Amino acid sequence: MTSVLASVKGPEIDWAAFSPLLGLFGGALIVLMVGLSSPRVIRAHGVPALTIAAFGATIGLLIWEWNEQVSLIQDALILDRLTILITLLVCVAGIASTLLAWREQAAREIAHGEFFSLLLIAAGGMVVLAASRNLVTTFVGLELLSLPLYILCASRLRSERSLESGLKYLIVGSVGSATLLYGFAMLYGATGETDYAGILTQVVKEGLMGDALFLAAIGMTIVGLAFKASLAPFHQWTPDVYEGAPTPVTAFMSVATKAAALGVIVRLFFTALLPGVDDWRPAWIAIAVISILVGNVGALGQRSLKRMLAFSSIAQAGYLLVGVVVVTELGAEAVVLYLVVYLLANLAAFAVITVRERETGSDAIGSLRGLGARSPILAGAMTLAMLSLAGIPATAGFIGKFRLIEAAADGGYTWLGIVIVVGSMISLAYYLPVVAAMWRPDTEPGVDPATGRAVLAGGAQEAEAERGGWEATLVAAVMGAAILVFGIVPQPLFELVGDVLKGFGTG
Amino acid sequence: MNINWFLIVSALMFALGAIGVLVRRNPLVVLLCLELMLNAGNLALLGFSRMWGDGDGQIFAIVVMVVAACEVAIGLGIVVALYRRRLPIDVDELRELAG
Amino acid sequence: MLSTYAPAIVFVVLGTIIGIAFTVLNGVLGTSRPSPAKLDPYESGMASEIKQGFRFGISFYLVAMLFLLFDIEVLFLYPIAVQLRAFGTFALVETIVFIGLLTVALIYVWRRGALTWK
Amino acid sequence: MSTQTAAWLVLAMPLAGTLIIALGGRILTPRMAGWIGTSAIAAAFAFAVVTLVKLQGLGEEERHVASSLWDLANAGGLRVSLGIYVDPLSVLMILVVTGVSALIHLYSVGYMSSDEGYTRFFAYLNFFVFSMLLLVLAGNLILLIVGWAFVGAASYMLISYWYRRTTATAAGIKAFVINVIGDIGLVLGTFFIVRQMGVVDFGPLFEGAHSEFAKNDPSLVAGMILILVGAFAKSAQVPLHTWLPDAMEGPTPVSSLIHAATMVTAGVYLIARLHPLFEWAPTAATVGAIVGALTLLIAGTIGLTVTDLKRVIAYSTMSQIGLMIMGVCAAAYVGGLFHLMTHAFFKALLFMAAGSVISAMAGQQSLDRMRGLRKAMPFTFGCFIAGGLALSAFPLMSGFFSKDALLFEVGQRGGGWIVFYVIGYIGSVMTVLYTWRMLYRAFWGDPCPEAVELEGGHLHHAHEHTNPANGEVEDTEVGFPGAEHHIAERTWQMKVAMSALAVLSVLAGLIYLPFGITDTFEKFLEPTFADSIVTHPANDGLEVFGVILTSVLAIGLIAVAYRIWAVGEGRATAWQQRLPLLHRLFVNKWYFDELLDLLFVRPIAWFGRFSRDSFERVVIDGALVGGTSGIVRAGSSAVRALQTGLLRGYAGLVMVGLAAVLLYFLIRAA
Repeated sequence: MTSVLASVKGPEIDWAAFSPLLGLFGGALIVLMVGLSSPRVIRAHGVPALTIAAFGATIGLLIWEWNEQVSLIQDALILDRLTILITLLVCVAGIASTLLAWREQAAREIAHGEFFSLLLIAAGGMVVLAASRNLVTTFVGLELLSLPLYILCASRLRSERSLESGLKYLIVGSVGSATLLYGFAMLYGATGETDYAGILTQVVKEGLMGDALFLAAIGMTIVGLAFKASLAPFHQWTPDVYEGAPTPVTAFMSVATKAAALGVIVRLFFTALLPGVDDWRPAWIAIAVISILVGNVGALGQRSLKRMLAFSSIAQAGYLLVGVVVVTELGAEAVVLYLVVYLLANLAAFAVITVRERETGSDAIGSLRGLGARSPILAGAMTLAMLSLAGIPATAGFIGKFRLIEAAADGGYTWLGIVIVVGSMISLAYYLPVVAAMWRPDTEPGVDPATGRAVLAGGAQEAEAERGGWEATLVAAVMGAAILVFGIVPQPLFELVGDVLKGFGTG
Repeated sequence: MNINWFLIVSALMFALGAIGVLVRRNPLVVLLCLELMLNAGNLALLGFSRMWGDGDGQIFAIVVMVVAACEVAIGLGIVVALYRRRLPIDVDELRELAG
Repeated sequence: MLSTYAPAIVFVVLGTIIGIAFTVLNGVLGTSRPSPAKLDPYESGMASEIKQGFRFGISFYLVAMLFLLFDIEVLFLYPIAVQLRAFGTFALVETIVFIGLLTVALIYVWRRGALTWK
Repeated sequence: MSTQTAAWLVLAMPLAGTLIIALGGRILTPRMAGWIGTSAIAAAFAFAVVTLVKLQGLGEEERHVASSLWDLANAGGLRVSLGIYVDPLSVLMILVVTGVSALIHLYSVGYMSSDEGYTRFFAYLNFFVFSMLLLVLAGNLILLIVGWAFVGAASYMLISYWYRRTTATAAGIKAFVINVIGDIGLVLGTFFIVRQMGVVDFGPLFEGAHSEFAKNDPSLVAGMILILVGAFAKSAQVPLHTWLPDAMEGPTPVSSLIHAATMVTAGVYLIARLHPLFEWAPTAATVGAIVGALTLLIAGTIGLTVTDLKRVIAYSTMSQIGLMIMGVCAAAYVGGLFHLMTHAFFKALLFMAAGSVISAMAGQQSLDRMRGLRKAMPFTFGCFIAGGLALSAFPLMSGFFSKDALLFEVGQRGGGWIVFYVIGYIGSVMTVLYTWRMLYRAFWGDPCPEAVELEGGHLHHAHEHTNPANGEVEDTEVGFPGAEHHIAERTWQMKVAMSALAVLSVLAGLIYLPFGITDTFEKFLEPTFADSIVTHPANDGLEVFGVILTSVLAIGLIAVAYRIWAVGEGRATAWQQRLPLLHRLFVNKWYFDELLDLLFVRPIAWFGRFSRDSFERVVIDGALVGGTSGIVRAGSSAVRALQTGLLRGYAGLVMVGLAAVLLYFLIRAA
């Protein structure tokens, strides 16, 4: 062993291709240090501005590397179109969440530096996860994204719900990590390789397709990844954690984690585990169908918007899986396309929730009452978000769903497309009441619609509205506009996700 | 020594850890049980590493150890925060979020 | 293969047996005449100031956690140490960067006041 | 101006109107908003006429013009553009839509003038017209779906327009959900077609259909049946019809425009538009004809039993659209579309007149309360009679010629289609009965208190505003109907709109008379249906028979209805007591009435009640839409019951899931 390694003078690293990751992690370090400075203004405004700068710089570096396909650090990571797209999604989600968190109580409670650098590290972890082509880096990426999120969930130190959500996420999430690790260990045991490419060759060469160890490994890997993507029946942490965590964190988690998890599922199952497709496909199909049903059915009758969106995200993850199980390029494209439209809709919705939560202290659906009259921008964005999540035509969500159904039918799984349609039909029953609530006026003026308590005077309410902040409104407006624009002119989206598997097997 | 022994012990550890998570109510003990589950994975990795005679599994195990330590540190941090808020240190009492 | 570990196994087994034996023998053979004074944490001197529900201070846990983290990070130096020659300068640079990162973390912890005992 | 430009301008007018009213909401006075909305639609109608003239100026072979602004998407070999398709069929539709809409806008200016949400109403109404025009002008299936979804949304907004009325919002949601079921059918159906054909534009689609698919190809049939589901939902056909009666919760002009004249006929338009595909999939066409015929019968029977004035007209609409769907599915395109047009005129008129009656009754809609309004509101009565005569196909009225043309074309096909021909006439029997039941009950007999008050020159106003559906007390602020009521006799805008439609209802038949006396309408539509592969063997005897049968049915049954509903039981009882001897003489007639009642009215009434109470409530509302006991609700509570918040419970479920997945893989391995 020594003799082989003696000739190696350190791994080759393409620094240019590596730069987006460095952008995120370097940004995290800088943000952490700047967070130590004493002037309050720098901590409260400089730190989030720097965070946005770091995300922005990463996006810039991505655009610079747009057409590259390079494998990094001896094929442990790869920069290809899929990585770039997932990173782009994560960075957009990061910028939006930073804007939402600008005035967040939680950021103040655990110090701005920590809050935002944890956000950046989690984003970095997602990129590592989506880019990894090695079991070790996959696991590292997974933990790099999970650990900061555990802390961020619990970051409202004075709120019992936040702490509860953090601990629940930590414990259930760690069970998932341990399961995944055990699966990886068995995968390594079955093949003797940690490289995706190596695993693939080994499985084909040794004919391990029906091997018990290999199949058990796939099973545990599926369970571990299903956790991170919040797929039923491994979903139960999701509603509790989404509800308890600070809203900007929930926004980031719901969008970016899903993107990274789906990214790694596509990469792992389209390469290393591809020979076992006949075995793992039914398992994923079962999980997808259960998720669509459980998510849509569970969301009915929820009072808390965040909880409702948590169940909705379970269902959406189920839809996304449909693009995976067909194992076609069209499927992968549909997954990424759907991730984009899901990001737009969810961020718009969470932006509105953030504002309302600051104004009324509640995320109940009732707290949206009368929003249409008071703030048409927010209400419009929320309406578009709900319609898009439900997949109504002329919104981006329709395009996404149409593409997924197309991929399902194209791959010979038309019935899964019909399951998506049925799920969407059920979902109308919980998306539409939200829309209806917003455009309905307050029952009695002067009464807080969420709590039923009388608000003091007009002045107090205005001061409260001030707390909502223009940043969140900006996020809502931009996302809402994007939903509409891409719903009417979807061509740029198709071009964005076209060739998603370009350079997929490089290295 | 046959690889199966490693696997049996590690599977037992994994199961013990899982049972511990299920039955124990003290979050500290639950964290311990999670460690047990992760270390079951480690044992399997090391066993396989020995079987294949390369170092990949060992490197993986070191990474996992660090991850495990981080998990525990975060868990302890949250438990301390709960303690400071005078909340019960019992996972069954954490039922504010449900439905 | 098992024979290599035979002395260790014998040692562990003997140790366990002897430990258990002495404890059991002590309970069986010795006389037991408890009195309130004997059951006090301190049999003599001043009454204990420490109340029963005592827990360690927060700072104790904090420092313990930090120690745990910094301690475990050092683990990453082992593989480098094993292959130091093979990687040459690269390993040196890697190590310096790694320790640099740890230092940044230490500075942060220190500046945030986590190391001051409260 | 070229044909395309004119057509684009037709589309642009209502969009501009919507934008101006919506964005200028604060600056515009409500009255200005009303007039802007009305003139936008009037301008659209003007451009529609220009389009017609320009199109007729082209050679017969070139009367289909496609025009596209830009590409919406170009992916996976599929090109979707923002394009329109102008041919006689779409021009007919834009003429009907803009013409009737303009009149209804005018009517609304008067009718809604006391409503607090006046401006919003016109923004919605303009948006609806835009969506409807987008639907009928769409040059490809994708744009058609967008228009289809837009009209659904507009309909939802307008049904729930009085959004503080609980019944109105519930009706809106119901309409939306059922329409979305239809939308999904349409999307999936399109999917089947496009997957095989690779094009969405109508021109290439129709040309390529016969080479891409075998006749009655299973995937084509499946696709067309799914598209039919879309048509059924939008056109309120069984079993997706239940939203339409509830949609009467919307303001009366909305019922008139959307739920009678235009939107609900979109299904008929869709089938006619896609006729090359339907003819190539005769199985799907037969399914469509069967459903249309069923709706014709079921809706007719229900129409005989409901007592809400607007709902009688709503069920009549369902039934008439059933007739049209049956017609176009049987390749009776010219007749079907002719009936679509005349129906738009007389049904819009009936709704407008009903709105006037409801105003006179201070918001009450129940026929039980109405009596003898004839003298109090002569103009409304006249319009009602004109609409009623047209609806019941009274000789020489527009409805007479259109229904006759439709059924004649169906009967001409011969063979099994004769069954549908017969069903069409059975439907006609019911049409006449329910129309005149409504007319006689509302306008004949001793005047009710409101009518007496109106005859005295004073419009009745209730002390307290209530929801006619459930009696809840309401105020007159935004979200509820306004304080004032307006009747046609006293509001010139309503009078003008209704007069225009009354004239059309009576005279519109002249453009297509039987026996080839005039064939303007047929000639006009010919370029669209020139590619039809269905042949209609000539059958002059049938045409004569049809004209006579229709006349006899209409006149005879109006008389029968008079006996049952106008000459009431009460009057007969009074005679019986005064003149016991004469009573004997009338006994036979009494038996006749009772026999009629027993043999004819009661079974139909029973079937109608069954259809309404059991079929709609239990099957449609209960199982599909899901009340408290629905399957979906039960699942929801189960999922939420699992969500205990107990961390160890979650871990437990995870272990169960893990065990299940592992077990599966180990079984695969073994």
